[in-house]
Formats: sequence, structure tokens, C-alpha cells
Amino acid sequence: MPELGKYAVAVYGSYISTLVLMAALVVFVVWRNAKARRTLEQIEGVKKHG
Amino acid sequence: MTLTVSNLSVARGSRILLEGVHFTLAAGQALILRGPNGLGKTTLLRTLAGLQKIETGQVSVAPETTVYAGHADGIKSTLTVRENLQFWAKVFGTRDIGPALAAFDLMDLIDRPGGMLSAGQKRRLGLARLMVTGRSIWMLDEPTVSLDTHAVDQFATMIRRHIGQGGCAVMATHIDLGLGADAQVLDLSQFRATDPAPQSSDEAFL
Amino acid sequence: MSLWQYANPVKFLNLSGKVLPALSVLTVICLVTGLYWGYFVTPDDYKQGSTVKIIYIHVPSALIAINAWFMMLVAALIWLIRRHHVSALAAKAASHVGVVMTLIALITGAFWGQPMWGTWWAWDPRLTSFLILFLFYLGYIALWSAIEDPDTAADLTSVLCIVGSVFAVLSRYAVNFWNQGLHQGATLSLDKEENISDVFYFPLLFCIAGFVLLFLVLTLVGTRAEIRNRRARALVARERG
Amino acid sequence: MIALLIRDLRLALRAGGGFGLSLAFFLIVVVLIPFGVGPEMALLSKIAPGILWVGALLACLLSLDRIFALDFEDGSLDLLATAPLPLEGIVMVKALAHWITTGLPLVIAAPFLGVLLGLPAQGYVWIIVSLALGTPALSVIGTFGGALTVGIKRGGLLLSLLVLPLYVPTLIFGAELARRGVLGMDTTTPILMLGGITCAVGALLPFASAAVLKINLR
Repeated sequence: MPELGKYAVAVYGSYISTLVLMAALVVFVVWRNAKARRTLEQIEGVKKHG
Repeated sequence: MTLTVSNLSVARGSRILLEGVHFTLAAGQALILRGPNGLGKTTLLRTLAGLQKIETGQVSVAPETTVYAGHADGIKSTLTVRENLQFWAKVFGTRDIGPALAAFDLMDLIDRPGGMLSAGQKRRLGLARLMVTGRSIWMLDEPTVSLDTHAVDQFATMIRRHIGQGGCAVMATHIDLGLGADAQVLDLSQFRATDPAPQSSDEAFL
Repeated sequence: MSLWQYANPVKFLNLSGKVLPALSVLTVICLVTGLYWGYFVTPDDYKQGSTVKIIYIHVPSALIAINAWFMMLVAALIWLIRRHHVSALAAKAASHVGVVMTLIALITGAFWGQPMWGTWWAWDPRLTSFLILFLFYLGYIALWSAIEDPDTAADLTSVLCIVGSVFAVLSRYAVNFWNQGLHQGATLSLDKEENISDVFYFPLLFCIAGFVLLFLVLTLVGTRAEIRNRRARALVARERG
Repeated sequence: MIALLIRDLRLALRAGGGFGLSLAFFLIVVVLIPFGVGPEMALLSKIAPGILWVGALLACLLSLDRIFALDFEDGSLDLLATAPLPLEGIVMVKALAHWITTGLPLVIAAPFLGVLLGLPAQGYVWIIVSLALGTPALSVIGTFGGALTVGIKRGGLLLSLLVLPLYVPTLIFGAELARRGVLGMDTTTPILMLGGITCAVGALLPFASAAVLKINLR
């Protein structure tokens, strides 16, 4: 690990908050897509049987 | 002045309600739309009045010659009957509100604020508005709601006079106005969209 | 063959489905390389010390924040002029990525500003402009979610996006006039010689590429979700009829 | 058009029209600020132009949702849209009526509230000038916001969220003009910018407002 010196708070803070936000964004987008896919498959499945 | 509608489809939200609607209305005629609730009578009238998009088909009439009266009368509760009516007269570039007031017995109420009117009086004022617009084709959505028999008679007289002067009226109503041969009746059930096709904008996704 | 054929939702789904796996892998490679290189390999700056490492997320996220809005503007114009549904939905998907990127740029900026300028926040023109951009994103997203009819929502948000863009530029100018700030000039520019040194430059390029790719991937996935939602809606409408 | 203007003004003046409400709101905001920041006249007179501008802006915001919502609810908007008036004209008249009933009273009231904040003597003219020049832009932008949210139930909060970022340039130049005027600095740039914004917004935004209104009515 590189030595961050007196600026550790700033660098860690930036990276951690970025990772958290980015992870949240990715999870949100992927989850939304998965939900949409499930809903759609359900509807299309219903249509095929009915 | 004729109103020709051919192969018209109308939609509410993302659903087509009526398709292939066609009729011709000559000057001095009235058309009465019939059909169960939710069929699309209001949507058709709004489309004819130019308030909603035409999905497909043609309407031969310019929106500048039509006037629409819907469920809401657009009456301001803090303005008096006279002010309400005079406003619309000015907007449509006409002057005389006397005949319109007389036709619906509104003379006695002339200085009463709109908020103090009963539902039937409001409706009478809303119908009187049609007369001050000076336009020839009237689109009326359930015009007789909350009118008593006397007021319905007044309304029928007004319609008769209007079409007698060469005007047209398209209205959705279940009441027989005694218009006789001047009125066609159109049952809209025959135009109910058979394939419950989605609005054209949804098609891209199917 | 025209580019516009991919404006067809089904074709778009097929094509984006094919491209996405490779694009995702490339995104991860770029991001990991750039961030590892930047974080572990590069030395500290002689003036700014280790805080220079923040540049690898601050600059790319700020870049995306602005360009996502720009993309939304183009998409809005395409929707209003050519009525391609994918365009409007892509703008919606991009706004979700854009708002988070704006937030990241603001937060990393605050973390960087604290040791360098001695304050978490300053009403500096650049910072203020980004804050205003953030508000524009919020309004845009709120308007999308407030309107039920998808086409009406697309129309209204597109107009808002165009009007908002004009006002965003105006705000930028106004804010510049209002306060000459602390923030340094643009880090990367094509016409200036005194860019940052190569040591920081190359990992930064990787990070920018990674962020751009990430934006693309997330926007594509988001657009796919929107298309699926619209399709589900259209099918339900047809079933009910 | 004139008939519509007269009607809107009359509606605003009659009971329930909300006329005077924003004026009272403006008063309260200005009175509350000293409670928040302390009674030091030196500080208050320094921030007085800013307070007056932010107060005027908030008071203006308060009445925006009435511009179209009332007409939309009682059906008049449908009837107006089918009347022989261009929608752009309707929008402009609505903005003008809003300015006359909200903006103009704020401009007139601002100097009196300036007394409460210890506004320096040379500042009164500039407060009036900057508000008179800037509030029309606030009304026009607000009308756009109102047209955008007319079909949305409980759209008031959303309206604020959409309109406030659009208010930023006007606020900056308006408050800057007043501030510079108070300090006796050169006011050319902000006065030109503020006037420019008002003219440009008044000339172009009604088209956007009419377009979104049309979308919302269909």
C-alpha cells in the first residue's frame, strides 16, 4: 500500500465514497434491468399459455 | 358547412378505443352519439374539437369552426354570471350576451358569482357560452347532465335554433331532444376497436 | 443500412445484448488498470502530496457528469425531431448515471479541496456550476418519475432538458461573473502545453476511458431496462383491451 | 388577449385569488431573517439586497402553481385552448398577469422592507431597478414551470424543484446589480445581463411553455 501521509483522510474518503456510490449505481441499474426482464418474461409467458 | 369524418381512430392513454369511425354531417343537422360508458364518446368529441391527437383517419373540419363543451363548465366561482359570459364573448370576438342569457333564463342571476350557482345553473351558464362563441360546429359531451326538464327543453330549443341557422352539433346524450329528422343517431358500439391494438407509439415495442 | 435502424427497440435490444459482455469486460480492464496504476504506482505530487490520487476519479466523473447531460440533450433533440423511442429512454437511463457522477465529482472535490484550500466547500464557479448541474439532474429525474404516460413524460423531459441546457450555460456564465474562484483551470486541454506531467497523464487516460465505458455500459443496461418496461406496459395494455 | 388579462387580474383580486398572499409571505421571510442571523444592523444592511432578492424569488415561487392549475381543474384551460387565441399568447398573458399581481407588488414593497434591514440610502433605487428588471423573468420562467407540471397532481413541490435551478442566473445578476448599486460600484454589466435575460426569456420561453402546455392537454 502506498504511504498517503497526512492526506490519508482525503484520499480514502474520496475512494471509499466513490466506490460506495458507484456500487450503488451499478446495483441499482442491474437490479432495475433484472426486474424489468422478469416482469416482461412473466407477461410473455402468460401470453403464450393463454 | 359539412363535417366529414372518415376512418378515424381515437385513443385514450395508450389504448385505441374506437376505430374506423365515419360519418357525414351536413349543415343544419345534429348527430347524437350513443354507446355505453367508457366506450370513448368523450375521447371522440375531444379529438373532433382538436384537443386530442388524431391517431389515424381524417376529420374534414378546421378546429377554428368548432367549440367544445365538456363535463367541466370552466366557470370561475369568483366572477359573476355576466363576467363569466362576457369573458368568453370577448375571447371569441362577439359582443352580445343578451340572447344567450335569455335562452337559459339567466337574466335574474346575472350578478350572482359563479360559486353561488347550483349545479344545474352552472350547466346552463356553460351551455349559454356556446351561443356567444359564434362558432358553427358544437361538440357537446353529456350536455343535459344536472338539467331539470324545463332546462332540457330550453336546451333543445337552443339546439333547434342553432341547426335551423345552418349550424351543426355533435353530442353524446341519452335524452331524446325531439329533433326529429334533423338528428342522426350514431351507435358507436360498432366502432369499438376489435383488435385492442395499442396506441401507435406502443407498436414499436411489440 | 442506416444508423437509425438501431432506433428500433427490438434491434437495439439484440445489438446491445451482443455488445454488452465485451464492453463490460473492457470497462473492468480499463478501470482496474487505470485505478491500480494511478493509486499504487504513481508517485505523490511535489505540491499536492498524495491527494493527487483523487484526480483519477475526480476528473473522469466530472467529465462524465457534463457529457451525460450533453448526451441527454442530443437524445432529447432526436426524440423531439425523429420520435425514436430508444432515444428518449436512453436519455432517461443516462440521467441516472449522470446524477451519480455529478455527486461523485462534488464529493471527491470536497475531499480534495479540504486539504488544498483548507475548506470542504467554496462557492467557486466550477463547484457552484456542478451543484447547479446536480439540481438540474434532480429536477429532470423527478419530472420523469412524476408523469405516468411514457410519451408525455418523454416529451416534457426533453423540452425541460433543452431549456435546462440553455439555463445551465447561462448559470455557468453568471456564476463566473459572480465569483472568480479557487479552482485551477481544466486539467486536460488540447491547446495548452503545460498539461499535467506524463506520470499522472497515462493512468488518468485509462481511468477516463474506464469511466466513459462504464457510462456506456450502465446507460445501455438502463436503456434495456426502460425498453423492457415499455414493452411490458404495451403488452399489458393489449391484454386488457 | 386583453379580456384574458383582465379576467386573470380580476380573479386574482377577488377573494380566494391569492393576491397579497405572496406579499405577506415576502414580509414574513424578510422579518424572519434578522431573527435567524441576529439584530446587528451592520450585518443586515450588508446582506439586505440578497435577502430582498431571495425573499422576492420565494414569494414569486409560492404562487406559480396557481397560474395554470386552477384553469386546468375547472376545465377553462381546455376551453381556452380551443378558443381563437394562440397558446403562446395565452401563456404570455398568464405570465404578465402573474407579474402584475405578484412581481409588481414585490417591487413596490421591497424598499419599505429595506428599511427593516437597514438598507443604505443609495440602495433603494437599485433594489427597485433590479427587481423591476428581474421579476418579469421570474414570472415568465415560472409560467414555463407551471405549464410543465399542469397535469401532475400535487405538482407544487416538483414545480419548485424544476423552477429553482432555472432561477439561478436571474437571481445572481439581480442580486449582484442591487449589491453593486448599494456599494456604489459599476453596474453596467449586471444591468445589461439582467435586462438581456428578461428580454430573451420573454421572447423565447413562451414558445416552449406553449409547446409543453399542448403536450399536457392532449
